[in-house]
Amino acid sequence: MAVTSADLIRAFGAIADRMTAERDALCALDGEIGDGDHGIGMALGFGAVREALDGLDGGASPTDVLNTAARSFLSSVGASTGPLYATALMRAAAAVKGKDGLEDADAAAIVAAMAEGIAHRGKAEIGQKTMLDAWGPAAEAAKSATGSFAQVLAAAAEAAHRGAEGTAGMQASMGRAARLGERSLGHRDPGAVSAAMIVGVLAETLG
Amino acid sequence: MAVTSADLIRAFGAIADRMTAERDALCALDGEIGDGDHGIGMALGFGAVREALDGLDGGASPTDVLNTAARSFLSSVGASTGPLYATALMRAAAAVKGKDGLEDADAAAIVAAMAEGIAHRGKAEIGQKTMLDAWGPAAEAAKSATGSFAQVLAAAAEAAHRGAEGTAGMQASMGRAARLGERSLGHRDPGAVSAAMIVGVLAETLG
Amino acid sequence: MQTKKILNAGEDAVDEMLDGILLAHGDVLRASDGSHRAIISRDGPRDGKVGLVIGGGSGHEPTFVGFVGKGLADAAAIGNVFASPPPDPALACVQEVNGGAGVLFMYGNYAGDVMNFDMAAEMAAMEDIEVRTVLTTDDVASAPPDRKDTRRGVAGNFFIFKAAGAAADEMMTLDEVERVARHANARTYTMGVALSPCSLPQTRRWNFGLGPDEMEIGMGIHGEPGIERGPLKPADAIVDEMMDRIFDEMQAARGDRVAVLVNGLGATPLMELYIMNRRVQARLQEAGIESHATWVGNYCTSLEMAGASVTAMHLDDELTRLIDRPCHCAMFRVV
Amino acid sequence: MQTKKILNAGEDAVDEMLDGILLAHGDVLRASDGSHRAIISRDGPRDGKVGLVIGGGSGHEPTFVGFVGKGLADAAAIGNVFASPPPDPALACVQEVNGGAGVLFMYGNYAGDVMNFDMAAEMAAMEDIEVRTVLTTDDVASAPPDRKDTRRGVAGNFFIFKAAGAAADEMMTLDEVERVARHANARTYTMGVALSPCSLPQTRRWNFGLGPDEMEIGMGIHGEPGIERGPLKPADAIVDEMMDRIFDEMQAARGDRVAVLVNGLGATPLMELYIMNRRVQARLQEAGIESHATWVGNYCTSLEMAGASVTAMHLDDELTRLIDRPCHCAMFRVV
Ligand SMILES: Nc1ncnc2c1ncn2[C@@H]1O[C@H](COP(=O)(O)OP(=O)(O)O)[C@@H](O)[C@H]1O
Ligand SMILES: Nc1ncnc2c1ncn2[C@@H]1O[C@H](COP(=O)(O)OP(=O)(O)O)[C@@H](O)[C@H]1O
Ligand SMILES: [Mg+2]
Ligand SMILES: [Mg+2]
Ligand SMILES: [Mg+2]
Ligand SMILES: [Mg+2]
Repeated sequence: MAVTSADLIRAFGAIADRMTAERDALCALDGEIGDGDHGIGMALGFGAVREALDGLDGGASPTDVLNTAARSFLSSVGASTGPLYATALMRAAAAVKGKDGLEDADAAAIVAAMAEGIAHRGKAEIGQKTMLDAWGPAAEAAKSATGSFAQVLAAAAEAAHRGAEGTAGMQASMGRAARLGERSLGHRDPGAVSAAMIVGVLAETLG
Repeated sequence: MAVTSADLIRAFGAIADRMTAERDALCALDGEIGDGDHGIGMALGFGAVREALDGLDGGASPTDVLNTAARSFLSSVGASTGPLYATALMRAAAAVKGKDGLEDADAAAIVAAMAEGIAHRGKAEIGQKTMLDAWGPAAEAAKSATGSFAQVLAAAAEAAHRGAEGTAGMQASMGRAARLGERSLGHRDPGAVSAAMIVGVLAETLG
Repeated sequence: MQTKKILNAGEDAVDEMLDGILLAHGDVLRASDGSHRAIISRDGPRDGKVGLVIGGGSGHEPTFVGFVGKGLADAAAIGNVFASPPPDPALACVQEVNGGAGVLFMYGNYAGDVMNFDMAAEMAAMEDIEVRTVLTTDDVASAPPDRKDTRRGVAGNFFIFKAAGAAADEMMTLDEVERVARHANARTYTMGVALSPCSLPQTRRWNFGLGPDEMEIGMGIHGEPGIERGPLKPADAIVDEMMDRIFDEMQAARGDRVAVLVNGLGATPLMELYIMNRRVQARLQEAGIESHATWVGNYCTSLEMAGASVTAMHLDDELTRLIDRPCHCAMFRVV
Repeated sequence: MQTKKILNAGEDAVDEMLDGILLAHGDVLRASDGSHRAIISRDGPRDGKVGLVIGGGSGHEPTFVGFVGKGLADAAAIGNVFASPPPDPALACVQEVNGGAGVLFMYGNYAGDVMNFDMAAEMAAMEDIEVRTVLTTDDVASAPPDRKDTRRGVAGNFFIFKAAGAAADEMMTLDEVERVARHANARTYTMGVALSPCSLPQTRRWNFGLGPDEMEIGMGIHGEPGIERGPLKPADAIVDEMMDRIFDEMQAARGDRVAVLVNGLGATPLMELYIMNRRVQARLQEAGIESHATWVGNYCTSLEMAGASVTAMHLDDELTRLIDRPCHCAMFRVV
């Protein structure tokens, strides 16, 4: 078994730490083309996830962990990211349903499920300058990667990072920034940047 | 005849110019220990005086000029300075009643009447850190001075200036600044500073 | 350097605010047992009446919570600052105000709000409560006319909610209340201008920058960039720019009537809003349009942002009746 | 560098504001023929009723003009920004509202206002109209208790005017209205704190400086310095400092009742005011004092100053009745 529920819980804790550390930087990014609160929601949401997971009993399955994370993120955050990440995490939970622990092949399944959940809930497509421009490439890279859980996530993280950087060159057609037209050019999408951080932390902590 | 109605009207014009030039500086002084608007009232008031005097016909006596100035100052300004200068100017008007023009002796009479009017209306005494600390010394100096209209006013201007500078060392016990207690020390009283300017302009323009 | 605010912990700001609101206005408002972020009207929800639920992020007070009360909204779902509430409080609102005639959700058109309220509506459907949704899209600066339905909802919310709330209070059916709400939204036009930024309680940093003599035309009420940035103009010129745009959209004829809202964003004194209103009314008079009713003040704010918006609602007989109908909210009353 | 404001010429700000106010609230207010700076209630002044005239400098809106209307003030004399009105508009107010039962002047205790209103009262006496004066002195920060009568009038005006206006509306005699006004003033206590300065429309410069993490306790509503300057504290600590001082002065017993006003100075969001109210109400509960009614909002402002004040009026049965009595003003209503 590559990854246990305890590993997942540890990974969510590390995401919470990272979001707290990057809170103000993500807010500043959102201030440029949005409403300046992206880091607040991410830090708050993953903080609530960590707290909720602390309360889980020892026998929780990966699916329990992911569903608990989904619910606590949603009800603490709201905003755009709440439904997006809640749906993503619920899809990931469904993708590993019935398992006590995760195998190498589940790495790609989870990342792909996250990307699908976000696309479904947000009705977004690649290229619209949203977090999907990090999660989408991450899912593609994970699906075509081979090797261990960690290696798959490393490939996903790399692709998410490149995807996030690439949003600077996009004109937004979804979310708050869509009303900016050309004025959104030159700024990275905050949701894509935080998504790349999340995939990065997963790669560092799992495997 | 030392001073005609036309001279007085010219002098008020010069006062208006001076107050406009010093408007922001007087506001800044008032900002330190008051509400920051002294220059506005003085510029507005003497601007209104100038306009009202423009409308006077050629036969106006010095008393007419001073009464017109009093009324227009009061109704355009209000504030603390409106009643104070209106009363001062009405007293000055009464002091030269019946005259077609002013003699040398009237210089002291006018300055003294102004000081009395202010003291009466403001119920203020020397040493309380108000405009009376410029007008009071000016009246004393004018009364003991000898010589031409211009010489008397020069003595008054010198005393008004010294009086205004001296207010920096006083603790206010009248007007807005009275509530500051010791915090009013070290700041000149804006009303005393503008009073010294007025007497100074009178000395420069009349005589 | 942190911005200056009267706060305890920034994270507690919204809940502490709601505590303070309930302590001041307990005669009109209460929190739902199901969610302390669901604020319910003590008087208003009743059997057979369509329930009107509004909501959105905090930081716009008195929008939304201040417009809960008899004759206007039955409940408001309250989110974090500038963040849509999650589905839970919206669902709690639905459960509290459902009088068997259905519930209408009304809120500004923002992606986050749409996703969260839609999830709540799906959950309500599972409980066999019919929930419909009307998004407000009055911000004419936020998209061209051919994409009107993608526009943001801003200060015009006030009129649109008021019309729908009055319709529900008149015991119209869900179909009719929805029709009124869509009609009111279609006839309401807002243009705003921002002079200075706001800062979130949690970060206490300015959420955008504006040069010392710049203004931003069409700025959103969360500080989202607007149409263009330019030098600060005199009041009349600013209003003219707003009114030109509103007239363009509204296509009112001489003799038509409007309701007017001159709204402050938070830090702009009433003095400036009334100076703007002088010009708004002059422009209406010039166009032969009657100003039926005028509100001036802080109705839809962006925390401590300086700036203002002008809203015109193009009235017809029905909207006039609904706007005039008495209501009794914690922060707004028509008598 | 000029401060940012939505203005035309700074010199025209007050008159343009009044134009905008009359255009918005022409149903409630009109200007006197005798002076366009004398704003008269359309409903209220009547034969046999004591006329209540309030007034002072502009820049505190909705104080004073917003409190003119049936059940509150009959007229307001309007000065330039932060400057007492001259005698003329005050006299015009007297002439307009005189119903043969005498007129009461009420305004904040400032040297300029006293001199100008006194001159107007002398002029009214020459027309055989009896005018009495009650100065408001609710700002507990502005002088120690032994010089209570030298204190400034600030946000507590709102309660004091309200009580006197209701008394006049009840057709009390001039003696009685004067007694009520003095009684209301003696039982009303305000403490304020400023976080940032304001700027006058004519100069557009900040009228005082405050360090980036400083606040000024007891600052006057024209930016006059207060008791002390110190580091900005959390909301609860600020409120505690205010309430300690108010409790000290008020000497209320357990079971006593108060009316509360949490007032914003102009640029402080409602969110912060309600967070303050939460603590105000907690302190009252702790002291066993009943909060009979609470108002939260911008009632007495200093242009765009950031900051807030807390006012408590120590009620008795008569004051409770008068505070509860309906009134209908342009910017304030009790129903
Ligand atoms: N419809 C959508 N689909 C996918 N991602 C979206 C969508 N709308 C917004 N986002 C993402 O959400 C981010 C903004 O999140 P956040 O600032 O937390 O929410 P809000 O916009 O409500 O303030 C954007 O940067 C974008 O990546
Ligand atoms: N009672 C008084 N007697 C004499 N002078 C006074 C009195 N009260 C105020 N002043 C003068 O008025 C000046 C303030 O004028 P101004 O700023 O125009 O009025 P306000 O205080 O109404 O804003 C003070 O500096 C002081 O010189
Ligand atoms: Mg955001
Ligand atoms: Mg002053
Ligand atoms: Mg947001
Ligand atoms: Mg003043």
